[in-house]
Amino acid sequence: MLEQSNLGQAFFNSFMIAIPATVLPVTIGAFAAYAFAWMNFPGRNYIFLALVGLLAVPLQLTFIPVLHFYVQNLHWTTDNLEATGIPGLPWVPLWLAHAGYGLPFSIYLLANFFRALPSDLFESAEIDGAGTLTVFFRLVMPLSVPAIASLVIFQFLWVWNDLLVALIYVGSSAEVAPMTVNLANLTTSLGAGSNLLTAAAFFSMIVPLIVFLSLQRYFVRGILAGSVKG
Amino acid sequence: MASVTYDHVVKRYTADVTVVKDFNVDIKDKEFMVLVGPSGCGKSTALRMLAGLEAITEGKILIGDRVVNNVAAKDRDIAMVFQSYALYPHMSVYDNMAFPLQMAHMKKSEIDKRVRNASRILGLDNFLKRKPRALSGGQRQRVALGRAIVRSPKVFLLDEPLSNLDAKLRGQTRVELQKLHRDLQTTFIYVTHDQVEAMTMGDRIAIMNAGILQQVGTPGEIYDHPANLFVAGFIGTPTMNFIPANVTNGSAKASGFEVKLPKALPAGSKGTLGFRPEAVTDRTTDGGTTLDMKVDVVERLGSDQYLYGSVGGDQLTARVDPRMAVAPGDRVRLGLDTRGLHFFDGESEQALL
Amino acid sequence: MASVTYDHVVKRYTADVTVVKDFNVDIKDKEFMVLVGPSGCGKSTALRMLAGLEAITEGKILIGDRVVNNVAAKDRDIAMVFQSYALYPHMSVYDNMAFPLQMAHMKKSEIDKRVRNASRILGLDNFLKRKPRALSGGQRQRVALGRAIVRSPKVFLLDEPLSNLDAKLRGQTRVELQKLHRDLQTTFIYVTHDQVEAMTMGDRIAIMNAGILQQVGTPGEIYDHPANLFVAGFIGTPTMNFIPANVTNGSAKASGFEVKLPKALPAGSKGTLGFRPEAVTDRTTDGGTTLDMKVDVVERLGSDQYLYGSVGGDQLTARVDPRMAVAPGDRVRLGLDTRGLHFFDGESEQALL
Amino acid sequence: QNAGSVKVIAEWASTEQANFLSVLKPFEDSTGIKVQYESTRDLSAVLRTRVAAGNPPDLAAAPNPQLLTQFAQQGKVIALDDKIDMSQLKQNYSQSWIDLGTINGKLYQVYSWVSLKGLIWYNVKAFQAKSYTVPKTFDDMVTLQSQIKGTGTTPWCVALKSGGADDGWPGSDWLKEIVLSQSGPDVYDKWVAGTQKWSSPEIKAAFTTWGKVLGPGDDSNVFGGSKGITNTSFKTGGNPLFTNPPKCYLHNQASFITTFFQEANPNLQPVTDFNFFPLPDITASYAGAHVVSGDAWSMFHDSPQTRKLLNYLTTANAQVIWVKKGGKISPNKQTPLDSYPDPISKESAQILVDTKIGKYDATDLMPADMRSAAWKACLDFVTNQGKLDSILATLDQVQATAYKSS
Amino acid sequence: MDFGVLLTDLPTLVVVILGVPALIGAYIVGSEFLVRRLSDKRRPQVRPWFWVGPALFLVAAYLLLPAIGTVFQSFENNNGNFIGLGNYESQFANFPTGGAWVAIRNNVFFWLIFYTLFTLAFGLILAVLFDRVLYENIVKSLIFMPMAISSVALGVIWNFMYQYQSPGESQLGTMNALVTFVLHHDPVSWLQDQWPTPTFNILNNLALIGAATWGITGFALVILSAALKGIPADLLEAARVDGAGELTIFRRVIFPLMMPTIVVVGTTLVIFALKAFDVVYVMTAGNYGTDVLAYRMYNQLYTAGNSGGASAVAIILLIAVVPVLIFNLRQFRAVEARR
Ligand SMILES: Nc1ncnc2c1ncn2[C@@H]1O[C@H](COP(=O)(O)OP(=O)(O)OP(=O)(O)O)[C@@H](O)[C@H]1O
Ligand SMILES: Nc1ncnc2c1ncn2[C@@H]1O[C@H](COP(=O)(O)OP(=O)(O)OP(=O)(O)O)[C@@H](O)[C@H]1O
Ligand SMILES: [Mg+2]
Ligand SMILES: [Mg+2]
Repeated sequence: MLEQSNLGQAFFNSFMIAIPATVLPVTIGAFAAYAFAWMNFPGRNYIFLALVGLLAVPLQLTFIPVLHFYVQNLHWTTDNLEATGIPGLPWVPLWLAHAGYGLPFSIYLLANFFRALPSDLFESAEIDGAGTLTVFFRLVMPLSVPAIASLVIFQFLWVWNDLLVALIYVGSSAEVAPMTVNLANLTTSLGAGSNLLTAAAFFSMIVPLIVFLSLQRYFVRGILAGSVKG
Repeated sequence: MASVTYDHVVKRYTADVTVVKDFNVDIKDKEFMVLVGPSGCGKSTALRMLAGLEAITEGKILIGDRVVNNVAAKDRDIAMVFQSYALYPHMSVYDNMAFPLQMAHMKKSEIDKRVRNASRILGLDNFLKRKPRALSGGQRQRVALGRAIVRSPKVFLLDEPLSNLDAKLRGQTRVELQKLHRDLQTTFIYVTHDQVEAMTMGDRIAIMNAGILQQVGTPGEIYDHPANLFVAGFIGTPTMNFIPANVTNGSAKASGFEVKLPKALPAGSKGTLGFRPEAVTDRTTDGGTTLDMKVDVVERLGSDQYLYGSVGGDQLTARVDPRMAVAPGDRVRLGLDTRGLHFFDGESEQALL
Repeated sequence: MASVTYDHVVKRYTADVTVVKDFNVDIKDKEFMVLVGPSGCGKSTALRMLAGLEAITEGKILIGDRVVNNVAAKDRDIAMVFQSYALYPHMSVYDNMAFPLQMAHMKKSEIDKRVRNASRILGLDNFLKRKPRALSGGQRQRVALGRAIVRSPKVFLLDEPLSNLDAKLRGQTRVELQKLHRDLQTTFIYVTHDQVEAMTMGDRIAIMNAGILQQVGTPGEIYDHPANLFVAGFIGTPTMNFIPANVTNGSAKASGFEVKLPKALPAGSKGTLGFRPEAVTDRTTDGGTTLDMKVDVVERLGSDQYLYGSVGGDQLTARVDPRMAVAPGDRVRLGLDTRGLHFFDGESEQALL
Repeated sequence: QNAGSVKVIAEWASTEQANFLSVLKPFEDSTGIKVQYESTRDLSAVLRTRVAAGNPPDLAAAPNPQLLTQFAQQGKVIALDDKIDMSQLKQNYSQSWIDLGTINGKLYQVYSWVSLKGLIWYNVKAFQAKSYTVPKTFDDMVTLQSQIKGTGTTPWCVALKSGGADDGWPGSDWLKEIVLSQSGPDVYDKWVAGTQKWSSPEIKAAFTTWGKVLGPGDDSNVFGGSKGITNTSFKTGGNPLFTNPPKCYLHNQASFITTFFQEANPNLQPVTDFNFFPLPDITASYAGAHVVSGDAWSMFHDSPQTRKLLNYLTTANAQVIWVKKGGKISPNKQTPLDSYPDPISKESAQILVDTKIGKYDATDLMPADMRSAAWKACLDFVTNQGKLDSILATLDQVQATAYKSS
Repeated sequence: MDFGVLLTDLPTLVVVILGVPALIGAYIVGSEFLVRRLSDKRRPQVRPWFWVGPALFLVAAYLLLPAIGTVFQSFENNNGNFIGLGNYESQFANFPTGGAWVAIRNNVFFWLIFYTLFTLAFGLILAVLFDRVLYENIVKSLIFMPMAISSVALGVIWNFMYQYQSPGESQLGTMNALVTFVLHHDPVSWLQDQWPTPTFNILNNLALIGAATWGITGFALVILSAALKGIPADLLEAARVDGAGELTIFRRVIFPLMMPTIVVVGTTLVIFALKAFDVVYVMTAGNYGTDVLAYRMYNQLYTAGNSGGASAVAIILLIAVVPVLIFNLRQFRAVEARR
């Protein structure tokens, strides 16, 4: 029963899906959020608002056009990607999809925090000769650690718990399907062993909790204290 | 060449808030220029425009021969001490000071040398590993200063860098800054509220009021020949005595005394007679002008004694020997040294004398 | 009754960082106490403990007769000007100042009266609707001060409230604060780095160094009778001249001169002779002590002229008439006024004279 | 081994998945064709998306043929007439099963496993203790009801909850049985096709007949009343049969329910502890009418391997493998009755074979909108039978639009 | 259990964990390198587009284009023929119980108001309270826990909470145990009872919202508490010295300073409320007057295969978001003016 449930494979698949699908929207979102918060470009506010608005698009509506494009134009089916033999490749469509779906919130949240950093710091860094990259990596990122930590937690959790998106973009075959798909299958069947279900549910819950607990220490107080007077 | 030129510079925040008005100064290469003026007059704004942190509404600013209006701050090669410090809160004191040097891709050993040198000068050796939040106000200010002085930029901008330091440390640091200026041969622009700093540190002093430049000159010129009533009143503590007076054949007549003017002024001029407290002393000379003062307040300062009182209908301040015995209510006879006499036009407030 | 008592107060941040050590002061009701000391010596920490913002590691603090160690900050009825201003960024200047009054449930009309009065005194009338972000450094500091002076608390704590103001405004504000003290009859504790403020404003001055109280006394006592070498060196600008000397039958012998001591000291004592720059002048008196100085640096301050140079092997500073003509390299003969002579023990650094 | 592969999607997971895989095993072994089986709970979402994107599986089995019928109408699935062995099919299946899969004269769906609806379960020992007898006619059953009620217990257990999207379907089972048995196959077919109005006397009569079972005052014949009905999961709905004393004596549910009986009370034995009788005939002329349901197969992608597999799945050899594991009935005439593992499944298979009027589950054939509205109507009816007319009016409205949009 | 794969495939995982960030890093470093070759004036004009580029591309591909497609589809029937407002007409048919009306009512009144307010209020209160407790991390983890549970499991748990047994039976559901034991009231059929009236059934909707709130409070808590910790301590100190009590400090200092973040969380919650799906899907399937837009859309799309109707519902949902966006724009300008 356990053998056939492929729990170990699914567990691994979940990581293969969740980690890049968290890293992508958080980093790409951070870049964009920084630009929205601290750079000037035409239409900035309206583009930003459009992003927030897109947060409301029901994902189900996007599946068909996106999958259609994957299959018809890119020939990105799980089969084709697996056939290349490159490990990890079958998940690329899913990573990108999760990135696309996660970005609006990612940008919205981070831009809000980035905007709250005192402008004096940016000025002083500029005077010190820091370029955009340095300011981003050495000031913005470390000073926004609480926001980034919370975003990582949420994005990871959403991806980790996601069933539908994974089902659509990679399907439910054991080689690629994550825990959730596995779990959902366990629950449908009439009279599945409920202890197996409990064990699997525990597994799927414990990982986000570990992520949460281990990132908690980044929720530091007064990260900006002592920086500016007035 | 790192001269700095403000050419008809204007800064407006909103249509009706103009904080710098038609500002023109030439600061020479290697000059130590002190910028003073009342709180809110636009000093910081002037520096920030030069640093590239604030858009210039009108006019242009040149560093050397180059118009920098559109040059990014980081490309202007300027070091600045922010009035608000703006320390990097997540970096240690050491890293705060090392940061600009790392930006310049300096060698690690050189960075270390410079940071340690600066922290020694500023008395921060024991705090190098601390984060800014665990420092006292004065220590933070020193870090902000340290972050600038480790560098060797084209221009140094210092916005009240010593305001939160005690007198002794301030004295030492002042000397160190002068030494730095001598060693680096860089242009310094230095904002301060401290009269002693202004008088002792600057090659020249620029005085602003309400966004308008009032006078630029050497400390001596400014002190001895203030261009107008504002400058005269702003420089010097206690402030200069101002007495309304009329000019009648070669002398000025105030309500309580009359004094011969060293230079002829058109008779009938109305205006303000000005002389500094140290021109009124307990040393009377024969034939000199004497004043009979009714003393209201006596202020003993240790090294000096100031008497505040009235002569005729006018209030004035005198500086006398600290050991002279006076009490409020006394009448004393004081001598006025006419070498330090000023006269300001009643209308334009410009100095006539 | 709002006396303030520090009773063996200790503040430790971590086991090895003790920033206030066994601090004992009695501040009387209605007293104006000035607290001075070098940057980082623990002044702000002492105030913050009194305000209830920092836990007291050991000892106790009393306001009146009440131990306040465990009283919440808001119940201590204290007004405080923070060194870092701590303005509410989302409130206008007006609201910043009105806030503490609203907390006291004061009537709207009374709040308005007080805020307008304070803003008039501080020259903030034109900025009442602005947010702190759009103010200059000095203006922000004035808002911070205004937020305290609108109130009538038991105790005022002011942590360098005037450091970012120009001399003139500082002078005016000083006077206003003194008036406030007279009118409200409240206890004031005032931290400053400005010697003039320290000397003129306080009923008494407390001097701290490295977390330890050095001396408490009236300005006159402190200036004329410093308890130890640190106090002597800390108070007064330029700083007191310190010359290593040995005592031999009634006089002290330095490398370049000998001076008769006004009081007998045990012969053979080794220590430091101290006298202030203003005790060394260009006025020599017959029979008085004269010094032959080789001038290194001449500092003209407008009202004064300081000469830095050497007598024998020792460096010292003299204050002479600003119109005396001297140039670096000159040798001048100066008189030493022995009335202001100090002698400090070589070991304990305590004043013997 | 390069015999190719077939991609199959269905809803079976876990135990059912294992059973299905064991059906495939001999096929894979003998042909060398690899079957890639994907199982998913959200079958309609996955299938619709994949089909729309042009990436469908080769074969899919769906529990509601209506989804597949839509695909057929849109030309997304392949007609099977020239793809599979029709003679074998006709030999194995009665014409009614073949007709079920025929749309516009072409065969699009075939069935491999089915189940029989409308079985009334009872506690054998409790029945004996009270000396109740199995009713032969509907009127007998109504008599039995009042007899049980007379002893102060409720005769029925009814449970309509299904954990989300499908709440209410067990109620529709009642309706379908009653409509078929009361008004006959023609009305039933028109009803499925959307040409029989819900407010017509026949359908309304079915509701009122069901209402007689539920009892006056909406629900007095049922344990827990209407709140109990809507709050109890169909999975546990029969359990009060086996309490001591029993809280109810009768429970209507399809053949799979035995699994849940035994899960809750592992000691229960079929026949000795529990047994069933088919819902008694209502109108004599329609005696022997039964509602069936099952998983229909459709082909999305034609290949020799796919054809082979589909052929295999329609054989008794294939179907008997799962039948032996229990819980499924084979529609195949060739499947020997003694392959059924227990007397109860054997009996239900026997009934299926004997069925004179066999009709496929009506709501599963209706458009999805209609189906959900019907399920919902069952819930509403149970909650307040007095509102029957307005419930039927709403259903008529849905009927008017639902058939158009699909 | 085949946890062996964890070991054999681990190198792939490592490569991915390192490779993906490296790739993204290379992009931004590379683009900055390119930007630096531009003239002083062009640089600030071009640079932002490099920074927002990848994000805009992905969002356009995965959300914007499909959304635009949805707009078109909402005017078409299933065969792709233009039918004007037909789909909207059927969604808006038969007020107040037909079409999408029940879903609209539930989303716009019940969900939007109660879900958003409850979650914000709990999140804010808990963030402020927990900020002062000793074992902050532990209590926060407890509140966070429900977030880690999948929606299916959440449904199972709350179905159990709301379980109903007939009056007189022992109540297995927590809520009904409370109701009968503490309040001596008959058990309530939480999810089915259309109380007070079937046209204004607030009770079962609130029961669903309660479950959803339980599941999402951790979200608000985490973000709000991150913002709370960013408030400069000296402002709170100043307020204390000014004589403000903790409540006043919260109202006058903490709350306004957190406002931008509250708006972010609030906006997100409003959007979540409009998109509410999981709980309804798992617990009532929109029965008993608990339908919501997203569930209706799902049904139309997958169960009924009516993509035009589904698109129309989605567009209704998107339009409902517009007022929130306008509010954001205002807030945005206010913050901009402040810094
Ligand atoms: N959180 C902390 N941890 C460790 N040391 C601290 C911390 N905060 C302050 N200190 C140290 O305590 C000492 C006293 O600080 P305090 O702010 O009281 O100085 P101060 O006398 O007010 O100085 P200044 O005049 O510069 O404001 C300083 O040396 C400072 O570095
Ligand atoms: N964002 C702004 N909007 C409007 N007015 C502003 C803004 N920022 C500053 N000001 C005003 O500009 C004037 C000049 O400010 P600036 O900071 O240059 O003064 P300053 O000379 O440095 O004063 P201080 O000595 O007090 O630091 C002040 O009156 C200030 O109120
Ligand atoms: Mg300034
Ligand atoms: Mg301090």
